[in-house]
Amino acid sequence: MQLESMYQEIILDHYRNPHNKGLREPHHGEAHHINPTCGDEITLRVRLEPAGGSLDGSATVADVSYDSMGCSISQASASVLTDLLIGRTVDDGMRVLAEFTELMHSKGQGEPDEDVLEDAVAFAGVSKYPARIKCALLAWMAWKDATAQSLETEKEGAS
Amino acid sequence: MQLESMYQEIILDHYRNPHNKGLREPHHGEAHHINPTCGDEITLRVRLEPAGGSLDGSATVADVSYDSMGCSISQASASVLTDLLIGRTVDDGMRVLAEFTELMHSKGQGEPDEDVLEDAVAFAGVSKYPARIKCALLAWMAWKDATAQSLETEKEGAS
Amino acid sequence: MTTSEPGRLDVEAVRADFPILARTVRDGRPLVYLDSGATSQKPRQVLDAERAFYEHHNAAVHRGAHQLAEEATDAYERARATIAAFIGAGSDEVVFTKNATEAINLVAYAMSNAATSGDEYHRFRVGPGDEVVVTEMEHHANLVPWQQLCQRTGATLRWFAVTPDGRLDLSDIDSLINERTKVVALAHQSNVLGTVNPVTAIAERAHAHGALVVADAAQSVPHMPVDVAALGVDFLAFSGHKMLGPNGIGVLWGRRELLAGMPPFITGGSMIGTVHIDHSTWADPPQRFEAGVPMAPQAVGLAAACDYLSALGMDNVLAHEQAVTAYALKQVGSLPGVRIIGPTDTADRGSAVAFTVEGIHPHDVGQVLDDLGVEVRVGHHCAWPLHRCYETVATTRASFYVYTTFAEIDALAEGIQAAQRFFGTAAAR
Amino acid sequence: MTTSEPGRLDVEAVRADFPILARTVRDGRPLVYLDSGATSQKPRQVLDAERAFYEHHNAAVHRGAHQLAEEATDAYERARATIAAFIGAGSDEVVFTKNATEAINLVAYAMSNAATSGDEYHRFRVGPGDEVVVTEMEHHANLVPWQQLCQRTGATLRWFAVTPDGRLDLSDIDSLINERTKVVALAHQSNVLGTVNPVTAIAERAHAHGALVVADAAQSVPHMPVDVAALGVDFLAFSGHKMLGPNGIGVLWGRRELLAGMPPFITGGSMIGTVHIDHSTWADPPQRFEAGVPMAPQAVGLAAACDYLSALGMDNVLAHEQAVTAYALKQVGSLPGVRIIGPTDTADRGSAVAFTVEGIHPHDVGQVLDDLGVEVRVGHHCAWPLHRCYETVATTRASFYVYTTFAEIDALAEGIQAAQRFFGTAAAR
Ligand SMILES: Cc1ncc(COP(=O)(O)O)c(C=O)c1O
Ligand SMILES: Cc1ncc(COP(=O)(O)O)c(C=O)c1O
Repeated sequence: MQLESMYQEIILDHYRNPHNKGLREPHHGEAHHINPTCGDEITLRVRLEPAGGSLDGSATVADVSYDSMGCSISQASASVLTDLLIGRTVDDGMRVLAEFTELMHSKGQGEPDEDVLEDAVAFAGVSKYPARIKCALLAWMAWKDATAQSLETEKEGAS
Repeated sequence: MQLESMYQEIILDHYRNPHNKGLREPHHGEAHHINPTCGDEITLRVRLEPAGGSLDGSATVADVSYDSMGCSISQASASVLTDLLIGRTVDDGMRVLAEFTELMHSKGQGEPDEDVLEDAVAFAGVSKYPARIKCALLAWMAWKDATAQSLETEKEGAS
Repeated sequence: MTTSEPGRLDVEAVRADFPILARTVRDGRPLVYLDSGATSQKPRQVLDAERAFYEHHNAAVHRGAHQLAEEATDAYERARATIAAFIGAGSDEVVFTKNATEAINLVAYAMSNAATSGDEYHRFRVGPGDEVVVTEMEHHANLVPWQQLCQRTGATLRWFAVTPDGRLDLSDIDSLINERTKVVALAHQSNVLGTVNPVTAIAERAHAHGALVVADAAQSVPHMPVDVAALGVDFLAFSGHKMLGPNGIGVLWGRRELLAGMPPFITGGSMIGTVHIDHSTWADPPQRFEAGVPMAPQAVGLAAACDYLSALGMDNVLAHEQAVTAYALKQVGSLPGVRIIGPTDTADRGSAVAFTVEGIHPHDVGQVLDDLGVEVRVGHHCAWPLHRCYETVATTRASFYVYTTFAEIDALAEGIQAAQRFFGTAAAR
Repeated sequence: MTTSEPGRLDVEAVRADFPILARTVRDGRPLVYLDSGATSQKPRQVLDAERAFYEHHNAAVHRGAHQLAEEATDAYERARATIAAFIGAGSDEVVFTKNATEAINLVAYAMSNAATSGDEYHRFRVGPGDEVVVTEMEHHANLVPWQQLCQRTGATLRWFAVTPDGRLDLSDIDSLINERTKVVALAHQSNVLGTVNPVTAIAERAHAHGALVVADAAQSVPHMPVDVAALGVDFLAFSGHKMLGPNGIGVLWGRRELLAGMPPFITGGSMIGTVHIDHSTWADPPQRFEAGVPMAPQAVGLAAACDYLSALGMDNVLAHEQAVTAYALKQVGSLPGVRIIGPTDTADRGSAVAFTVEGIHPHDVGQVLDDLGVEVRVGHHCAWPLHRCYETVATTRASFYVYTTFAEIDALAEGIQAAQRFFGTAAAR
């Protein structure tokens, strides 16, 4: 059984007891993503807190909340995401996203940086299963969209 | 060389000296047929002479004339057709057509009835070359159409 | 584990013809391929026939006068005759497409093209006020093309609902099929539920109102004897790759007189009558619908697949699948926490068995099965609206064919239990 | 008979890879296959790659989560990457179709579909007052779809004429391509004349007026290095079967941003975003344009063909064909009574050599050649309007590829003389 390499205990824990699940107010951006092959969905909200006067990459991710339906991998990944990103700056968060995306495309060969990815290193085994990569990335793609939206809204508001 | 089995002397003679070529008046029906793979064309006219009061299968094929562009097989076949059909009844002509069509689809295995087909037996070799069957049949299909048209016109005129 | 095989096929002999079935997956586990509903495996005979075409007779079909072109054309047209005979049709009624999807799109596009083609094609015209009827259980391939036809023409889409036990709800057939109905498109056999629909009865109703009937036979022609004359529909679509044949070839069967009166879809070489720089005329069917150099090697492969199935006997194929399905419905359906989506007995039912496992997402069920070498499909199986009817986003689907054994069903049932143990959702039996 | 081969290919080594070239035709004559313009022969490497897919990795691509489906998907997408690299494109810009014909129809139908799709697709809309520009030398596959687009939308078809020496007549380019022009569709290389058109210059003119440019590369990609970035067009279509690949697979390349803004053509499974019973959304390209279970084995075969050609080197392929063509133009063109249709030197000219023989119909020329084992194509080669320009209904066409030898050209020239002797139209030289 290679199952354990994919379904690490950390993943199963997050799956059974997801963190920050349930949509919260207030929020700046919201994104709804669907995995077209299996129909899994997530709605994810982001609230940012400006560092200086305006919302930009230096803003802090003040809150991430979500509602979702899906497999253990997609559910656990959303939960881990909130733990990792809440409290970081947007720029930092984007770096974590890049690192996580790279890990997911590493075909099981990645050497994840535990300092950056923390619990998310548990997903290394998922990268060996191409059909599941989308599951692991679903929440992250939604976070990227919702964050971009938050920054956009601010810009529009400002102009 | 198997060429001689296809290009019988009779065929080459008719090709070089086609009979009844050139469109003639009067005519009852005219059909224009094209071979869509090579672009060869024929325009063929039929004049019938009623046996009794009305034009039907017992009418005589009084004249067949045509104008055409095409390969040796299609040209010779048109020429042979006119020799064979002019002077016969429509019903008789249709029987010759059926016999000739059958010969063309015999894949070189047909035993043509020389009494019925006369010079047209020379086309037996063509039936071994599927891509050329359409060439041999082009004039015959046009004759069938033009004759059907002649009978139709008469019917319409009568009703 | 069951060792006797009550079906009428010598399954071990059949399996020996399929090279891929000898391979292992994951950590050296024997392959248990239960995804034939997505695509079937191919016997050596089919691969050999296709290769022989390439190695001995390859040329562009219907375009040459030389010997190779003659041989290629002859092989292609003989393949058409074999495939036509397989469904009780005439050769000139069989149009080759790349798959069932293209075959259905062909009809849907011909109908919108009729609006801008000559009056001789009026039979196929649809527009505002006209209705197109589908069902909630359609594969996307027999749903989206009709949505798009409606979008192009202004016609209205309507649909049959499905009942909780996986049948078409025919209670409103009288209002659904009416004088405004131009076309009724429905699956002969559902790729998720396994349900075999009462196509003939529905076609009768549709014909009474002058509507055309299109049957999606992608899941029926591979699995049961199908005779187009008896079925009573106007068009029938299926794919080669689901019936032991190669990829890249599908079939649209249509009634002779309808094909003759239908404008073309894809245009280009070999489907023309004459071409002028600013206008063209069309060849007769089936050529009218086969633009471009055709997939002759694949047609030859599909004919070899038909020969293979005919040698087994389609009655025997059906009997074998019925036996396997009955066994699967029993072995899988009786597991605690497992819910079969679709009919639970084999009456009017084919061999797709979709199910949910309480507390475990289908992706996770599929992952555990895959780890054991059991290859099933998870997701909405291109039937998203159907899954909404059952208030689930996804299911796990096992689907069977001539090479499926009872032992493989046992492996499936054991795998589901392994998933339940792994995720801790059920006490081991 | 010439024995030395000045091209840069080891033709005898190449020929050994093609099983069919060892066969004989008619009365045991060696096969002289000079019909590669219609379809090419396939090397063992391509047939092996396709068969290996079936025997080891066959599953429905992009539809499964099990190991076979992973392997099949991986093979399919690696094939896409190989083919993309072969033409200097990105993987996500390569759409698989069944042939070049479907690829061109895809663009033409997307343009009429844009009228009834959302505003985000307005870039592709055409209607009355808009113009579509083609050329008189187009293959029916790049002519009839545009005639039909005009018929569906009310746009006007216009065309470049050809000159007596087989080039595009560009004298009226300023009036032909103007602010009303929405699309210019033209052959990169003519399948009859061999002419290589100045696609880049014409594309610049078209782009200056905001028109889209579609290049029919069915006869260029197989025979010369093609780099889509350098070519400067927006869409490019070609077929696998003409470039050593399997039948049943073709390619539409499109600029990333254009594909992203283009509505779909064939609809069904695997091309969707979400599907509701009455409406759907679309996946991103290239999936948006690949409805249904794709022809993965054929994609793998085509990638093997690209690998084969890349190993030979496309520069060498071109050099070899130029040498063979130059020799053919000399040997055939100098025969009394023979008229070459198309450029008579190899500048901007590929390897199709079409000709007429005075006093002998092409069918009859072809028949004599066939009797000698020389397989050429006769007819209008799906370019009927072009033949009208030269006031002939049909021509005989010899076309060459990597396996063509100088000795085969000699056989062709001798065969033409044999025909002249047989029909008594020329004194033997
Ligand atoms: C120039 C040209 N365009 C398009 C095509 C069409 O290719 P296919 O029939 O493979 O779609 C061909 C070949 O037939 C061709 O030579
Ligand atoms: C019921 C049904 N219809 C249509 C299709 C489409 O077949 P293809 O993808 O081969 O075109 C499928 C399979 O995917 C199917 O199961």
